[in-house]
Amino acid sequence: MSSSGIVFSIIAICAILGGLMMITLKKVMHMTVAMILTYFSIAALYVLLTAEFVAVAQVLVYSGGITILMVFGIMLTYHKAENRDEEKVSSFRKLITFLSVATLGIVSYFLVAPVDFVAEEIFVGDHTKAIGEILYTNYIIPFELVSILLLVALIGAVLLAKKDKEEANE
Amino acid sequence: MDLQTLLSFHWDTMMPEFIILISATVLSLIDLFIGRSFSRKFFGWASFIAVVAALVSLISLSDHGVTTILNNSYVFDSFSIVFKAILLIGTALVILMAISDKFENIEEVKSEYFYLLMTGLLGAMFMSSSGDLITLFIGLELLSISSYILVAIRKENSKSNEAAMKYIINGSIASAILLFGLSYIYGLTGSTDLAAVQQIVSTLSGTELSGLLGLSFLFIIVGFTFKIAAAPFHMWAPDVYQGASTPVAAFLSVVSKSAGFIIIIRVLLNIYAGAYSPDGQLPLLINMQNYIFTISAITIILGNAVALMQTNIKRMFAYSSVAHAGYILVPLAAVSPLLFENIWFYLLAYTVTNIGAFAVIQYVVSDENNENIEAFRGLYKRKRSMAIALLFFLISLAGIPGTVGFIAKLQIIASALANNPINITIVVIMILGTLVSYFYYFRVIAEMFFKGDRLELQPPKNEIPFNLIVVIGVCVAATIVLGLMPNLALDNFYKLFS
Amino acid sequence: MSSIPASSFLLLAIILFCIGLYGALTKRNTVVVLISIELMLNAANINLVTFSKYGLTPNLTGHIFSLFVMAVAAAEAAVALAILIALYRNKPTILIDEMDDLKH
Amino acid sequence: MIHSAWLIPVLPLLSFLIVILFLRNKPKLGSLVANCFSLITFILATLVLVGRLQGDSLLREWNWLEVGSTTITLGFEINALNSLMLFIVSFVSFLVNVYSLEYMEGDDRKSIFFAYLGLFTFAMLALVISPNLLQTYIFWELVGLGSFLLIGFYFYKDSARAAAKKAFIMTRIGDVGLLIGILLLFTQVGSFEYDEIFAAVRNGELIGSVITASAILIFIGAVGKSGQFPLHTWLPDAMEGPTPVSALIHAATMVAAGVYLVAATYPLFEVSQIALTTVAVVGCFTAIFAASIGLFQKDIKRVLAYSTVSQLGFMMLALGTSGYVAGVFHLTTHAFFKALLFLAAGSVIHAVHTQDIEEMGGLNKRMKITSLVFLIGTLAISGFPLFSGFFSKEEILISAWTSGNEIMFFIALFTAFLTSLYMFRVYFLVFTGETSEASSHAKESGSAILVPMLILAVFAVFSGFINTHWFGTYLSDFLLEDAQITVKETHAPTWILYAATIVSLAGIFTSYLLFGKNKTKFGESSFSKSPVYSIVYNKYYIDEIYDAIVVKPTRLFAAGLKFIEWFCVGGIMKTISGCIQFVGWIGSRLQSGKIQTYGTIAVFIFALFILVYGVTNGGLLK
Repeated sequence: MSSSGIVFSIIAICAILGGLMMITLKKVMHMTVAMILTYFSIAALYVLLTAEFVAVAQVLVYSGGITILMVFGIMLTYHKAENRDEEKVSSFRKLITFLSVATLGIVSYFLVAPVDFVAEEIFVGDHTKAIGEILYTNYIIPFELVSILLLVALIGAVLLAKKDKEEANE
Repeated sequence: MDLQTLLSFHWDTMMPEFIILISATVLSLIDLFIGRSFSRKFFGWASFIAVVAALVSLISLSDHGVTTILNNSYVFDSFSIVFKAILLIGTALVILMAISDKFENIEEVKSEYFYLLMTGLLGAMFMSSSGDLITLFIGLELLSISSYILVAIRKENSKSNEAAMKYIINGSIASAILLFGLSYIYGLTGSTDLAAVQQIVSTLSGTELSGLLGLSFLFIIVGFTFKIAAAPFHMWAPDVYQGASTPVAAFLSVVSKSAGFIIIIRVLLNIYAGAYSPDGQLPLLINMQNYIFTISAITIILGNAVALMQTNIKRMFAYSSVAHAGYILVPLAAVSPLLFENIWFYLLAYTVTNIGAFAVIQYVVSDENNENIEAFRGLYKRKRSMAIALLFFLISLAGIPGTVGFIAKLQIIASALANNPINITIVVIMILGTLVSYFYYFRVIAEMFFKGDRLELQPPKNEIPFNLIVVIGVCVAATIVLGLMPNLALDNFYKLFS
Repeated sequence: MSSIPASSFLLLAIILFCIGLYGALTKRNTVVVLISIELMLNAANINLVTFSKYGLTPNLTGHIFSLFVMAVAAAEAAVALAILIALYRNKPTILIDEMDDLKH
Repeated sequence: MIHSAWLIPVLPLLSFLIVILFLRNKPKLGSLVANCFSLITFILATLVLVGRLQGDSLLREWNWLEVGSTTITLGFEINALNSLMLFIVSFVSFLVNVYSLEYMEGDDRKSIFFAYLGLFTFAMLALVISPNLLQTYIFWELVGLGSFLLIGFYFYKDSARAAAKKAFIMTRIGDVGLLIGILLLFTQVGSFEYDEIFAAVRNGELIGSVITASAILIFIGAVGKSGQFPLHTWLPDAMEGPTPVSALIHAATMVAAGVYLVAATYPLFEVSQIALTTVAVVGCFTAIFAASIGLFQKDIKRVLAYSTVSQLGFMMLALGTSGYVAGVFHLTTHAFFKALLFLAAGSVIHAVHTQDIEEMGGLNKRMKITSLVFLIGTLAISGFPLFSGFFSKEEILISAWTSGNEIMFFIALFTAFLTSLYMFRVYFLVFTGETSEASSHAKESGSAILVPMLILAVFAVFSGFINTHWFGTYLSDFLLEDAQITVKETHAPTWILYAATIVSLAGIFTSYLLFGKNKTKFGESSFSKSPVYSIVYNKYYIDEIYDAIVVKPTRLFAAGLKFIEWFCVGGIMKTISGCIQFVGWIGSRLQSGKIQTYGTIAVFIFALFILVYGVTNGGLLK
């Protein structure tokens, strides 16, 4: 195995381990930490795939933004019930879910396995600049659309999460 | 690419989108800056006017010819015109409904309501007018996120919160599944431009990669069934319709569902009709027909059977709308050659009848403060016009001759059978489903016309608001006129496609 | 670098997708469910970035797509948490299976 | 005149719209307007019939809808069969309108009643002149809707509501069969037009199994509408509607629509022996089945309802044994005498305010004209010689015999006996004997009720003469002129005529012994228990014999049939609705309100899809 193969294996194991820990750990905070591990591993994977800009964005958006958002969510809704045993979920449903997800994964793997594309150096030079150029020319419409989407999400989040004044006065 | 090239595109074809975008933005800014005490009553009418203006500009553009902007990011063709028209009509009617929406006697309608409806509409319009997977996906998400917030907008109400929670979690799972499928499409073709994708997939014949292409089909179709509320991703619909306010439920069941069908047609036909199946024989779409068939059959059976059990009128309509999604999938399952017009006309029919029905429901439910079917008891004696209007909508939904619903069903059945007699199976399921639907539609009719003691009935507390009169009037007229003279609509359709 | 076959990346994506899906369907805490869904979206992103490098015609579109997905994911997460907070105000629970007033 | 035949259905529609929109609260004016329209419709229909008698058939069509390359047309057609039907329907409808003027007096929804009559008449007339199956189907449904409204007219009664709902649903089941049949033909022929379908059949473009299947599916539609076994149960319940409605819908027109449909699509049935046999067997079974139940009913309208079912069975039997003319002929005469019987029954009910025949009696002294016309109707339905029913029933017996199916012939013969037995039972119990308490205050109805009945009585007596072997087979010649069917020359043995006469008279005589002389009432626990001192010994003896050889076996037979009805029909219905309910129950149980359950179900189905795909297409097993 080449050195890059070893690196990939380590990253992959970290990512999967983080994912598994996230769904097996009991405490919500521990889960969040496991999640950060996965997000960082994925960012490292992007670096391996020479997608530095995406990797940085991954770290900023996921490991930074979304994680903090989630932590805030946990804090704001902190409740003793959160540590109640996870076993209450019907084990039958867990089994069905597990079987379905496993089937899905295995079949998908067999269909994905024949993909034997070889890697090519897609772009020599500054990725970030190239991305920026494409984003502002070819993809200007979805880009603007995303800005509206973020605006909507902003308005929506404020609207839903804020307390109405009347209520606050009571 | 320089500014010159950018400006050389026919941006004027985006006029309807610009109108919606600008008015939504302006309204949100006004909402931000005017004082709290300032009445926001005019928001509804303003946004209604904006949507109508967009519709007018769309019609005025109708002979513009096919235009694409920036590698199919935006496509202006006959397909997008006719389907956008449905979205605009649907949203205009929903906005009119929303103007007088009341909940637990809170008079003031939330101002956010209107610009969120408009941004949702904007997303839906991009879904019908884009030939690029990224834009389509963003459009879908814009519609979804606006809808999530709209469902949650009655935030004092725990039912509404719960409905929104169900909606967003199921929706996010569905869009993750969809996105996973789309990523394979990108992977196999190296492009997100549907025209390019279409070209490349046809070269994939016989290779092992077409197995993966089929897999992506399953991911994508299952992801989309969420948006159209078809099995297996239909279960959110009843809970969400019940929890959401009535205009929002109407929006979800009509505009959002239509947008779902539009994107299904766009994506599936473009990608899979030209691709080869793993055995290298038929177009992949024919090969995958059985899955659409199964989805359609389960949806029809389940939607109708469970609707029988309902006592809440909005839940009943939710299941009925699930069943209708099943009917609209029939042309896809049958791969009938008249797929576009069948689906288009059915969506048009469904839009006018279902919004009309929801408008009546909104009035009765808020007047009685009761969402159960009993709220309609003796409506014929209490408010005759409402009962008669709802009667028309119900018989149109049930597909009884003389109404637009009948023509729509007839077209689907006739063209499915004309294409291939083997489709009789799905047609029979559809007809039997319709038969079952008579039972629950007629339960409401019986409740309105046959039940209720004259002496016990209370006259309605509120007059019918003007905006609802407009909505119901338009819908009744469309239901009957298009039922008798469907060519009024179909001729326009053909004119654009010829 | 090229010694890593494309299918390894794709397999990793599938595994993460499945973990995310399983978590989204079985965890009781709503916040964890949301995190799991993010993981599913991440899996799709891995696919996109992989195909940007390995593919018939490698190009940057995959990177762009994944950036858009991140934006969407962030928006979705924000709205979902806002809804959760609104819900929590009316009914103090974040256990997802206790949100079952609307049924049948 | 014949070119403006499209006006015939339009006029009742106008009447409906005018009355419901403007004259809702003006019962006098509303009913008058409806009557005027009805009269004009009738005159037009008569003119069209005359025009057709002198001229040729006519077909006019306009394009309505284009589905791809298929054009769907709307239009109208006048041929021998439907010009006759137009006449019958508009005639009975007009008389019923006149009759209702008095009968519905005092009802505060009188106008609405007349409006509904208009709607119904419109649908029925439009059904009759349809030149294609699709249009037929559209109005077929509308007829169902009209009858739904009329049966449920007294909607404040629970039983009326239930009956309306039952009628609608039961006939809908038939309609689904019809629709599938129509669509099956459409897939094969590519058209809904009668002419094109018949041409395809003639040219052998359709394979036999398709013809058989579509014919049987169309027949299922007819079974629903014409109240044939096993979908007959709605018809007796439909008697909850006002009596004039029963006369119009459940005697003369709507229920005849099924028979009409089979007649109109006869070229299809003709080439399929299986389809014909199905029609014959169902008709024959329904005839005897309904007759035996009719014998034991106490409600006058229910007796008439069962007799309608039975007579419709006769018509189906005729059609199924290649007696095209016989079927249509009986349809014609039956329309007159059954409408007459219902109207007369309505007159009685109007006078005595009960529907129980065992509470009536001796009305012939108080209601002379009603009694007379009822007697005429009874004689006609019983096939008394020279009355209309005599000729048409004879035709049916002949066609049953010449088709070579002796068993059906004898069943039909026995049913004819039962018919006169139970119809005269009604006559004797209601009109003869001592005046009962309920009848003691009865007064003869007014002229608006009597005149229509008298007109119908004339038709009930004489309408048989349009097709006899003595004076000429006018109807037969007329119908066969442009019906696209092949006619088999038949030589009927003359003894059938005598057999029919004897059977009819025997039925009347038995009925006289049982009910005329002795007033046997089935309501009492058994008639062997009837007080010995009140009757002479040997009469009692006769009673015993009749009891043993006629009444008891028939009753047993009826009980057996009732059981079959309950078990098969009810069982099948229950199973189907049970299945649907079960699916619904499962579906709503799964709808547990838990978000993740929804997701799990979706992912489960998704995984199944993927598994199936992987195994079949994906080559996972290779």
